[in-house]
Amino acid sequence: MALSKQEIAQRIAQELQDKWYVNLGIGIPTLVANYIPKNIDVVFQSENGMLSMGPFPIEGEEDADLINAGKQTVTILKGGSLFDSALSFAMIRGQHVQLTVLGAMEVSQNGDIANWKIPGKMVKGMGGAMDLVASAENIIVAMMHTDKSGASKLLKRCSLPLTGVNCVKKVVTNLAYLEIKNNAFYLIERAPGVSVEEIKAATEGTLIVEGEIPEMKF
Amino acid sequence: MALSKQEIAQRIAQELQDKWYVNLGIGIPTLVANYIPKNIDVVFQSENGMLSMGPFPIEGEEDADLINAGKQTVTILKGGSLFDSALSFAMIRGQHVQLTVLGAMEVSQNGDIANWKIPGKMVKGMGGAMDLVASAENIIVAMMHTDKSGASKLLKRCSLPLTGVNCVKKVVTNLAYLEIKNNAFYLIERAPGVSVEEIKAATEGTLIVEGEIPEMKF
Amino acid sequence: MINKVVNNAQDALLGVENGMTFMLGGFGLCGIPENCISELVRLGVSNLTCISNNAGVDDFGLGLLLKKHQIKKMISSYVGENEEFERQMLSGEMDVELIPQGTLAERCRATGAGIPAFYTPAGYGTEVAEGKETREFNGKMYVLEHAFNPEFAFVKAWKGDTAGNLIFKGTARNFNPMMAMAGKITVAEVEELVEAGELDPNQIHTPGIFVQRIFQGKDYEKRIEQRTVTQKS
Amino acid sequence: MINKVVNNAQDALLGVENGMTFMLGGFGLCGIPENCISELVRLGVSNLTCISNNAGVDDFGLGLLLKKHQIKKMISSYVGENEEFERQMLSGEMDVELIPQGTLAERCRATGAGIPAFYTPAGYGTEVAEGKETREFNGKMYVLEHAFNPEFAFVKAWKGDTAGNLIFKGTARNFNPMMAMAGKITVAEVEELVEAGELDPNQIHTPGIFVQRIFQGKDYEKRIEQRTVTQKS
Repeated sequence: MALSKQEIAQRIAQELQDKWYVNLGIGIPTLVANYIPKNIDVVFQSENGMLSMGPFPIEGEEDADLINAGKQTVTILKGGSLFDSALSFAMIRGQHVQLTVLGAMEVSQNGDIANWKIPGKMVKGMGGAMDLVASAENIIVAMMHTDKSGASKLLKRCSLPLTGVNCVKKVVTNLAYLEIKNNAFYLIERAPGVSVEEIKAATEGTLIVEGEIPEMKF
Repeated sequence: MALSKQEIAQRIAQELQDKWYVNLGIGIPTLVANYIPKNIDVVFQSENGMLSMGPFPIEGEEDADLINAGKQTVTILKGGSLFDSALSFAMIRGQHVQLTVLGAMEVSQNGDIANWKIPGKMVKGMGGAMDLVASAENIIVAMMHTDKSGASKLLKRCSLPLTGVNCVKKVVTNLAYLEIKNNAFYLIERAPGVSVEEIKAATEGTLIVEGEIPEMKF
Repeated sequence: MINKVVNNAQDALLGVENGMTFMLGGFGLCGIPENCISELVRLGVSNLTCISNNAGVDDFGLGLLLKKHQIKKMISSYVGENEEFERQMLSGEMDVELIPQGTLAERCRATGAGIPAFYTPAGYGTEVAEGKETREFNGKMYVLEHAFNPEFAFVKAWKGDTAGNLIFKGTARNFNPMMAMAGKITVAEVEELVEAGELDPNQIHTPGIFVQRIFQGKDYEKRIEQRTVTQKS
Repeated sequence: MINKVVNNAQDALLGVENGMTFMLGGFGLCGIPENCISELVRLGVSNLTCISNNAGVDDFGLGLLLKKHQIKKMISSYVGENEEFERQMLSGEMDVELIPQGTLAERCRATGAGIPAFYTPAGYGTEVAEGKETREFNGKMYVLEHAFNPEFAFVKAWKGDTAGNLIFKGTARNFNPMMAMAGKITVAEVEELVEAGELDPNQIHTPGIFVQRIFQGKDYEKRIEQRTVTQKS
């Protein structure tokens, strides 16, 4: 069965490594924080100027001066720090953040990503996404494999304005975990109960299937 | 009679204006701080990371962690701030400092300055001088008019490696106060008792003398 | 000590004119110069170019200036959460330049730091880089980005002193320190204005040299855009 | 919280090798990483390239490494006050690159901030600009300067916590924060090491993300180069 948004987040959380600084985008990526493996320490960076971002505050303790990049009230954990936007993006561009997880509207088989603009329709802006994808060594995209009409979002070429080029290395969708290399999507794991055929049918870009493809484990 | 170093500093201090941030170089420029006109407020910037630099500490209160750009122990006044070298030179390059006073080995009539290197002899480095002269809108050079052998230090062209080009606008020497424009030194004031002829004789560069040249007033 | 104190927003905004370019601090509604924005609305200056990470919401922040059609052009990284904004943008009434958030922050800093241009990887290969110079360094492609040239910068701090030194609180710091560096005239409004000497010089976020005018703000709303909480267990 | 604490200078310098490029914080003898320098002397690593604003004095700071001929090249802005240095430089035993202090600071910051290159006015028309690209912006000439690529950065802070957060004191801050950003491995030695949570997150100068290893320093001399005082009146 296809993964829920929570399960996508849960699968991505398995990729976290000890001592990593991690930036989580809005949407599914935010949920990753709920599934950090017990035996590792990671620190969440919020690009509006915080390290060691914690959970939402207890009701009544919200502070208008302490929000995350999604403008939600949050808390800061022990060992955290606060800083300005220039230093925050110095961390990002300077590759001090080990992992970026973000959503996408489209991903192409050469690692391009589009997630900020639908011409004439949605023009909210890229926020920090362009800096993040242009800088991060390690980017995981969390997304649905197809749009509401069933059209694939894993494409030969993106049709929407790009956020970044040749940057995405891993994609976790509701159907599969895929790696991008050699101008193709390599199928690494299937969602439990989802067949390779279903994934093939939902992928417009070149899909490489090598050997037996295991199911994800949770 | 030619000015003492103290008097050169005293003459330069008359150029200070209310609400100016000022960077004073090592040597004669440092002495300018002793002659600030009573009715104005100025703030001294030390490029190693301090605003509102105060006088030397009272004996016994020296702090190894509070020095000026000349590595001397100093104090910090009320309203002061401490910062890193990048922000310090952001202030300087960004023209937030209204006046730079520094020494020179040579100045030329087009406003070039040489004060950091004598090839094969003195190679201590430029410190912050190149940033200061390349950035400041308002630079006053404090220097002796001639070297120990009597050779002019106000030249048609500098012979030593340059610190900056076309940047010096005013020079105060032991003999005179001069402005640099139109590729010449304009004589503005004489040191008390020093004749125009003496200044002419001590100036290798083009010296313009227009009308009666007044003596400096202290 | 050079005293930077003015009485109020009215005095602080002296010299503000139609057609000027402003920087305004804040991220979302967090750390925005509420008093300065109110005064800009009251003055009714128009044809403004505003550089600000976001554009407020319909009835608060820069949304108040939008509603009165005072803004000719917005330079931002993210402008969602604002229907009137979207309407003016899509209808072409207002010009919008969207730039990556890190590029925006760095361009503000460059403006104040006397750096006319720098290279950044953000936006390479996208429409953001169209018409811009690109260049390879160590096998990676970068885009040349330039400093801004704003007449005024309006920032909001938590505490400030009479010498113009500022301390920000929490994530309300965001763009405020770089914008404070960048204004030809920088106006700082603060929640608490104290005498010079009361703030620890070692803890100043923005040294007073960058601030031309400072005033004690009033009636702060400090609205929360997304109130998210954990239920007491 | 990610714990960055190591036991001592010995553990902190694990991986240091001959021929590497290091950044070392400090201005004069103020804010220099005394413990790390001692350990470099003890290790006897040689052929080093050292990026540091100054080169210490004959018997302290980087002067200790110079005396043992461990440094192949110095990149600094000012190297006076050191006779052995001058001897090695003039005799050609050691290579020296002198660069403007503000350019040095900005290049360190650029290194840590993912900015491969930027334009600065400093040094235009001088031998510092020889062989470098120059360019006009708004009628003024600038020089293109590049980021560094150091293996290690050694910095000294006043207080630090187990998460690697640093607070500097007075003018001992100087180059330390930018160099902390720039090291592939950044080692911080501190006068006082405290538990995470003891430092106010709003007052951190260097966030822990930039620091890979931190340790409690010992036996600080904190020498004063020019002891200048005002006599009690």
